Amino acid sequence: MSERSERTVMHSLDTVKHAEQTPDTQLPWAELGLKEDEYGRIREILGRRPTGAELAMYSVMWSEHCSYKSSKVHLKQFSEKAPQSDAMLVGIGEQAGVVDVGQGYAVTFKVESHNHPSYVEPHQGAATGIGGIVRDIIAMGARPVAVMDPLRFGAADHPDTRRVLPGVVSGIGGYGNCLGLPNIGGEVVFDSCYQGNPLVNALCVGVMRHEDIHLAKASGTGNKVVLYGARTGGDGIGGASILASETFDDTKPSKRPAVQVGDPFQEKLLIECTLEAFQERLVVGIQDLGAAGLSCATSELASNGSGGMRVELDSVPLRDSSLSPEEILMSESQERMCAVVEPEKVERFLAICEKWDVTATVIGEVTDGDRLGIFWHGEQIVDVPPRTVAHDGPVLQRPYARPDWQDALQADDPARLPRPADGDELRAAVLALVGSPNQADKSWITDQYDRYVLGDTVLAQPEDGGMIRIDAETGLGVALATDGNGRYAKLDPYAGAQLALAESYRNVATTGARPLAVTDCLNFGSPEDPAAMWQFAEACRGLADACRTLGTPVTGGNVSLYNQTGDVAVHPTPVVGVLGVIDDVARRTPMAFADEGHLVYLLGDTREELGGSAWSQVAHGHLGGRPPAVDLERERLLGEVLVAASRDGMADAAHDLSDGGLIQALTESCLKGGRGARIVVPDGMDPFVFLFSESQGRALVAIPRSEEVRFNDMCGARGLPATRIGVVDGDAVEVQGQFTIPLAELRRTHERTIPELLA
Amino acid sequence: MSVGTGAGGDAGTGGGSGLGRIGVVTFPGSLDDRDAQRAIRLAGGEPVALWHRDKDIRQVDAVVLPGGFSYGDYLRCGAIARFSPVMGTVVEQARLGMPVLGICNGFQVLCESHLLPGALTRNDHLHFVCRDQRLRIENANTAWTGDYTEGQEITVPLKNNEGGFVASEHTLDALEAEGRVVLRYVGRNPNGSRRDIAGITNEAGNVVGLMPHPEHAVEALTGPTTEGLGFFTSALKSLVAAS
Amino acid sequence: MPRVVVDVMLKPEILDPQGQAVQRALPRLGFEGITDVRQGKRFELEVEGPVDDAVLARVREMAETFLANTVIEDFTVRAAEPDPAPDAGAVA
Amino acid sequence: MPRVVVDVMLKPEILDPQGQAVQRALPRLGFEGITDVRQGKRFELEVEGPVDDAVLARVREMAETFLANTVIEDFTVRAAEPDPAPDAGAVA
Ligand SMILES: Nc1ncnc2c1ncn2[C@@H]1O[C@H](COP(=O)(O)OP(=O)(O)O)[C@@H](O)[C@H]1O
Ligand SMILES: [Mg+2]
Repeated sequence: MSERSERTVMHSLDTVKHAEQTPDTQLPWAELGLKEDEYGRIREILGRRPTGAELAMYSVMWSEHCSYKSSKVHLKQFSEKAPQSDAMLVGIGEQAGVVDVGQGYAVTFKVESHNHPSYVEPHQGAATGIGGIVRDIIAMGARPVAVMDPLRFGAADHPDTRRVLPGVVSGIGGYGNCLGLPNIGGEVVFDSCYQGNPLVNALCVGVMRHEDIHLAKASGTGNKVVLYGARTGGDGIGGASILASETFDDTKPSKRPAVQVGDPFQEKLLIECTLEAFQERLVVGIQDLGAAGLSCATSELASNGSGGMRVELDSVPLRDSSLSPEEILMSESQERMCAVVEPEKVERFLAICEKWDVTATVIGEVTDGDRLGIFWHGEQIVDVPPRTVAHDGPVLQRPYARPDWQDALQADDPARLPRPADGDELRAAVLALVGSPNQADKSWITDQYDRYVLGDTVLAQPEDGGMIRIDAETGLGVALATDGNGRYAKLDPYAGAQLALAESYRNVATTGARPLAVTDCLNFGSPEDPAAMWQFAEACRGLADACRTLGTPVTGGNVSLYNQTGDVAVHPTPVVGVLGVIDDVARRTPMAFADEGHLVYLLGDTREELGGSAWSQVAHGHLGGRPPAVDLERERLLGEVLVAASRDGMADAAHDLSDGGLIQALTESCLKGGRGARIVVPDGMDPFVFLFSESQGRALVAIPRSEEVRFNDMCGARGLPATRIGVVDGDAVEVQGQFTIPLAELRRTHERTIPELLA
Repeated sequence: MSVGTGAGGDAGTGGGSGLGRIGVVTFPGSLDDRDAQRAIRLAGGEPVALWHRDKDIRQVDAVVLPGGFSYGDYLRCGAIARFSPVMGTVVEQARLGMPVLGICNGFQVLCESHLLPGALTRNDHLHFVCRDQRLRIENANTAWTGDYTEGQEITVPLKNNEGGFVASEHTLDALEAEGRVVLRYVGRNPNGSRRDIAGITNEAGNVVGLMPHPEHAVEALTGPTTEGLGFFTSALKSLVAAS
Repeated sequence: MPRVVVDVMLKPEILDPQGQAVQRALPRLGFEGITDVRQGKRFELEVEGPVDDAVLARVREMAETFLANTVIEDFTVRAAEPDPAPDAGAVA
Repeated sequence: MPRVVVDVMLKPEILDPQGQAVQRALPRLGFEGITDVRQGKRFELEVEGPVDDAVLARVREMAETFLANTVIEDFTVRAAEPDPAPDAGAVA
């Protein structure tokens, strides 16, 4: 409540006229998060002091969260270096990018963060994170078809993780399940660096026909602006600027902004009624209401359109009648959308809303001219060029510098760490690894998500990528994976971002889908800290370069800064989502080794690469050295082989190698299929390195004997190393000459960790 | 049980005969309505979309109340849906013998409507659970289970937050004695359901409610098995037999 | 505004997993001496006119047919006491 | 057994989707004149000894840290009135 009382109360309505007459009135620009020069610019743009309502709009739209002021200069590279791709239908800049997947279908997908709100109120914070990203996807004209949730928490055994994790998971599940969107993948990572600042990222993917793409723009003078969905309340007023732009400091609960509560039922109705309106071609332009609420929706719609806009703020249906116009403009009440509709179609649009019990109101119209005018009880309280609010926010060139500890960190090579010396010690190390919280089975979490709803889920967790069928006749489908490794990125943010892309790309290819496009969520510390800013700049550079090499453009994403507790930032954590397409989902390659006698092949090269590895963390709590080498050409080649093997029916199962190395992947594939494997360490290879190294560009595949020759020939012809390392067999994982672990023991170790920590 | 696992296009729309029109009700918040329609189609029937606000059920021969979160399941699961206009007709027709299947949320609606006894309560572990669940068919004589054999075990997805079946001891005893327990969980009881009950029927055997989702086990590509299809083929056969 | 309160609790013979979970958690948080916990729902209905017997009777009907599932739940209906100050005020 | 009741309601400024769903349904069921519905939780705690100020203080602490989420909820704590007969008996 303090938020409200701290707000400067305007005793009389601060109209545009009043602002002109009272140039010297002091406004609380600093409290609203604006810097002095920013306030100066607003005065310059308007040629007068802003009204309270205008100030509210500028402050929230010029916040870090909405304006990307610190990150813009770096994000540019994603467009500048973007590879030529015929698949891109809509690029960066819209709510979400749109990718052509063939047969007249287009797919839109995006990942977004809801980190800070999820620490304050895990359930609602995470729930509204799902709600927000789903609205982004609907606003492109697409039907949402699946969600994913890359998550990072503090130490698994920390008491606060017991508060945050179950809340986040129930929030994501509660909201996504109730919307009827299958959850097809994500991540769960524990690391004490995320203790006071969990990362809750959410991805949504939607499908539409090409002709249904909708954009957020208001054009056509006289067209009506319809606000529909939930009534507007005092939720998250100033949340966008205060909550997302400044370090959350839990020692001052009085600073806690109002938490938003999600209403997934309302959102489900919003989806259905929006899609019905699209189907009847009733919508000229559309925008979801997210951060910055109506300020954002009206200014962006108007700014992207051809004319201006006039809004009667009194028509906004309120949940709390005491809200001031400034508050209505800033409110972040969830489950609202804004559509631009031709006048003769308004009646039909409202009828569809009524059919779905959705409140809908005409709040304004598109005007000629180029001003956004907002009125309250007949008086004008906002008169701005919308572009200056929505797009011409400040751009900062924040100083950045490679931190002085980076060299020492990279010099601290894991080569010095003691290693398992014999078979028994290797065996113990394997059990410690697969039972460690990061490598353990995540079903306790993922069983709380509906992966079946909509009936088109072909692959879901724990598979390498989620896969959704989008056309039942032809079998056309898409696959998605999200990955990020903050430990690698801490050691080298440039390489770390590329490794995130490489892994995600590899995961998608492993399922048999051809990687097409990228979305990313960049979770970093304070941009005011030159070290964090350097990490951010390096990660952007790395990701943009890698996307160019792999031919997968970034279509959109999200930046989350200020992820830190006090002075301590989280590991730089670029999370990368890759979207792939598969012509016939019946050809997918699952991960399970389910067939006795199939040959196990290792694709790729194994070197001694343990910097940032899961083994170094589990066995020694160590983070140092250099991350595994990036070889994007190799990733591309591996991807081609995996896609070809799927298409030509050569591989019955495949699983990519990532953190935890070969033994982790082998364990997962064997447990999923309920079959053991006998493995031989290749000649001249150190067994420990063979099992635990995290060299990139590798995958395990299970090949029926009848396909061996063909498969080998293909790998040989393409120049991809393929080593036969064993056979699917029995009910134990046996590394010959080293150790044997019965599947039952492996399963127990792998599956009990998370329930024991959280139950 | 063998099923075409192909694309799930329109396998048999109508099939010509007047029989086999199975309505699927959409309440606001229904989620698995399209999946139920697909299952009916794959079973050779004609799915007919029914709308919660309409009293008219378009001369269907049977009705499925699908899974989901009708009205957000905010008060209690199924509590608000029960009062919708369509349910007035469904209750009336069910009492006259029309086959009605309530899946998950639909089961909850049937209990709230008093077409079936008992109630469904919060899972005992307090979490939503989505998993492939092993079940035993206990009664293969209902309108929806005729294609199974008694004692047959099947695996279909289960996904819910409030799936624990409760009723008074007296009611439970009566359900057992009258053979009205249609399905039981095998292996771990996923939600604390009394006597491992996963599904029940009314006295006449035309109304069946179950928590698991047979409509998500009709295609090998998207379900754990195709062992759920039998519910829909059973209904279609029972319609033919009754005509 | 005049208000009516409806309390809905699971019948004593029905297992209450939420209440039990709370009870089990309490000792871990250092709260001893709680021998049982039941968790139910509380509805506050704001009514137009004064809360007279007719209003209470109608709310009782509402509770019986809708707010409670009397197969598993009991309920009570009463006029609200004049607003008690909440124990935890606006902490924010 | 002596009991303490903790009522937990969403703060007035917080959206209450559950209460709203109930309120919207009422007119359809033929109940008019209810202008607002809020839905919250009611906990009944059975305590070992008599309900004195010390017990109430401890329950208040429990509510503050555990039973209520004070970011979005308010609560009240009080000794239970002597058992009221429920309005609806065992109908089942
Ligand atoms: N929060 C989550 N939500 C949904 N699925 C998850 C989540 N966390 C992990 N998973 C799934 O569990 C499986 C294993 O995760 P992970 O080991 O991170 O995969 P990989 O190493 O292949 O990226 C994947 O299918 C992943 O999508
Ligand atoms: Mg993988």
